[in-house]
Amino acid sequence: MTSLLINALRRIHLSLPTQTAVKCFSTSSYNSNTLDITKKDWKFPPQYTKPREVWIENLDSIEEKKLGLFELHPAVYATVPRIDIIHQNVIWQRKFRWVSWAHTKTRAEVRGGGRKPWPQKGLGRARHGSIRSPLWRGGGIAHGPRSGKSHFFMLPFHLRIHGLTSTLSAKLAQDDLHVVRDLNLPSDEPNYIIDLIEQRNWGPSVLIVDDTDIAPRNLTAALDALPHVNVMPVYGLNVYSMLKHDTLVLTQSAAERIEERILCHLHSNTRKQQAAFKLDQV
Amino acid sequence: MERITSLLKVLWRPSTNFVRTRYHSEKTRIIKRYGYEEKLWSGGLMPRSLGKRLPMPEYRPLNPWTERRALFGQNDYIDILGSGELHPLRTLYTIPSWIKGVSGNEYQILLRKKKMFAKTGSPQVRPTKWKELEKRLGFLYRRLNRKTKTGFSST
Amino acid sequence: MATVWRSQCTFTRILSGKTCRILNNAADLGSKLSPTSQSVTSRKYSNYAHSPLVKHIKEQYEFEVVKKPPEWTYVQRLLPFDTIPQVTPKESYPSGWIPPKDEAKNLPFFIERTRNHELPIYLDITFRGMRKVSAIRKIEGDIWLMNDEVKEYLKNKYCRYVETRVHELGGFIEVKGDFVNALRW
Amino acid sequence: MGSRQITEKSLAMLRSLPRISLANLRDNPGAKKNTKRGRGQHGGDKHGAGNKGSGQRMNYMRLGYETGNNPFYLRMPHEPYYKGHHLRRQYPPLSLHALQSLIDKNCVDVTIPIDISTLVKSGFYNFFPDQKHFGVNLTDEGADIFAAKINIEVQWASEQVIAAVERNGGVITTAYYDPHSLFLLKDPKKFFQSGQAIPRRMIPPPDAIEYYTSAENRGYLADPEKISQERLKLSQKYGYTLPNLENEPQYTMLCERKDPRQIFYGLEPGWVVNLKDECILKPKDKELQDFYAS
Repeated sequence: MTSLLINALRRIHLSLPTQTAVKCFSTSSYNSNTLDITKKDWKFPPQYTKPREVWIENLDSIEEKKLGLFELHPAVYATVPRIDIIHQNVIWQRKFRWVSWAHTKTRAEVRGGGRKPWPQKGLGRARHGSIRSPLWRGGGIAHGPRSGKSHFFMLPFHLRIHGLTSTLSAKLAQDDLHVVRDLNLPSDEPNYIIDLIEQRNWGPSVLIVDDTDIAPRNLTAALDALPHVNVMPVYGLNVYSMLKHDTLVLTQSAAERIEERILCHLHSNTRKQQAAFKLDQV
Repeated sequence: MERITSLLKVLWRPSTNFVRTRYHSEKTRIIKRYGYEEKLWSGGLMPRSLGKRLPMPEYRPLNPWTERRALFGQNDYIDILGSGELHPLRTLYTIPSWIKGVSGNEYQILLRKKKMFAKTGSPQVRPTKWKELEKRLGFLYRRLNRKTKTGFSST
Repeated sequence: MATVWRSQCTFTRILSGKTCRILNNAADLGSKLSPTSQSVTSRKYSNYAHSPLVKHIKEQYEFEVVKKPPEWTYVQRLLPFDTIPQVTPKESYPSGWIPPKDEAKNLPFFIERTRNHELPIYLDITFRGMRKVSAIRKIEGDIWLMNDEVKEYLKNKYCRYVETRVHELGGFIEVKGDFVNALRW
Repeated sequence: MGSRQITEKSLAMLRSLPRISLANLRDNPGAKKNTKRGRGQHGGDKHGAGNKGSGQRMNYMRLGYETGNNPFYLRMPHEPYYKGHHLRRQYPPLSLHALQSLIDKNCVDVTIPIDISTLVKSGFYNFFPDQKHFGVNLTDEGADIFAAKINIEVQWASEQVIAAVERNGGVITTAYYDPHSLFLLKDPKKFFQSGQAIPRRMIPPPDAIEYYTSAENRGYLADPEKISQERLKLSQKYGYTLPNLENEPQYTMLCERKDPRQIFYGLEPGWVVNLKDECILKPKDKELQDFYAS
């Protein structure tokens, strides 16, 4: 059964490159003189897996135009997509900032209750020592939540890098990662962005990542009215946001920057980052 | 003889024995506690209030795209994707410093809180809270010392 | 009265100069003390009371600022590597380190080197040495074929069956037993 | 693209699966184990502590405590074999084989003099000056295969190691650093960023002076004449021909030594290094110069 499924998947996959090839041919015949194909030479060239090629798209018209071809490093954009590691990363992102402020008062903190309500013996009533005992209505809570409970922990450094590369690879494999030349828009109308997303079938929510902190004015003005389309700098990128948004749009420089940062960490001595977390050393 | 039997057949009717049978479906509800109004509803699945609508909360779906939720998790990988000098913990501006990045049980967290608040005006400004903090710390100190399983105990 | 006066004297002395001296005791930090009152070259006084007071503190020492001096190469060699340096091909490696072969990339499976240019083959000892598991990590390509070959190789070498465990997504094979030296073929 | 390639296969499978999102993300099945709820007779109401008595109400005594008796582990008189071990200087080892592999992998540059900061920079060696670590002990493991001509400065070296380095035409020196200097050598970048002036190196403590002044150990305070005599003596003892240092092309590199008061090669005490503007501040004041020269 499993092998059948895998065979079927393989057949689907085999049929895919041909489609893209046809598409590629048609586009390159249209504007073959403007298409630029970048072959990159990396500081750490890919060893075994072939580099991934993506189209560089545009944002200055609603129709999609292919401006060029761009290579992405397989160590960052085509690693094994470990769903469990992505899951661990999301759990970490949720938990490490989570402080639970739920609070209950114990019998010692509820006001009053110092006096014995009635004598121990002779009344035929149950024995009680305090009107604030957990058995009483209006009494203290036993084993209740106490305020200021932290759920903090640090995920190991390389697991977090693996989470980023896994998510980027999954996004690229599922056709949810697009590379654009720049973020210049012709107008600051929100409808323009909505039409563009609709036309390109990018799914409603889009995360745009740029290399710089400052986004063009047209883009920010248009996105003010669209809560589900967001812009982030490269250093703000994270696994949770990538999964929350349907499509990830990187500028060319952002894609290069992510690649450079992660490759640098994969090929340098990270003893300091791997050391156990100490609160006074961060 | 034959005549008698035929006569008997004509005249004799078999006597019907009336046995009083009472089936469950024929039972009527015996009126007990006349004048008592039963508070529990036995008429259907859900309790219905007479004429009045039960208070039902208005359906208010959560907006998953408020600014806080849309940008949740931003800068969590700043030590990897940024210049490497800032730890993600340093970007959690909203969490009070005495609990930021701390992991431990209630006693450890409260001890740290007390240490950090002792130098401020907190003991003078909020004496009751301070007293309760110290009371709780004392209680936890005794309880942990008595109840923590040390590993030498069999259970 | 006299004692009070004496203690006051001491107090003012501490405030006026000695604190500065104590703080700047690590004279290496470029302490700013005037030559008339307090010499940087530390002189030891037998008694605290005998040490002189600090009168005037010099604000700034004269420094010669040299931009990009010839000594800057000595500073550069002290700074840490950005990334671990690549290995330049040499004619021999006396330490026994084997450089990765280029033709290995055309095989059906491939083991990537670690960042330190070593083979990712490890031995995991648990339960006080009772369980030994050797692991080959960073495998790309056909991991099942590699598993068969590893089993075959170890079976021929040790004349016994070895158990292996393949993690396909993680890209590693674990072999039960200590075979680290054998696996580095 | 082979069908059995791990990466390609998993990415191809993902293509036809629904989009990974926060809604459908989950861990490996069986990865998370919930804490057990108490079952059976007591249903967790006794919290696993048994019924009544010591199990519920007490912690057991510390190991070895005999309720007031003189405990067994204290009955015998103390024999302090390792008395004062926490005060002794320690030298975490690095073998010659490890050093050779670092040189082979370009982590250590042999064209410049090697000291402990070079070894730490290579990423393979680490030590902690606050834990009484006083530098590197170069051990003789791999002395036979060692084949690099280096100018190395270590804190402790045996005779075999000295012979192995000198056989290849190299130079070895043993030098003492006080813990404060070792902190600087361990992370020079952090020190330069702090904007402090480079301090002087302290002289060795009385019990180490003998080691560092003896020519057999190639101490940095030893007489150079005696050291060259000892070099010759060692070569005759181990039976190798000592290369003539003057004829070497790397003569200047091999002769480079630190001043006994100097911590970094080429940088004198009293200088302030500014990494941002890439400049060095050298003191001109007579008084400071006197201080740092002493």
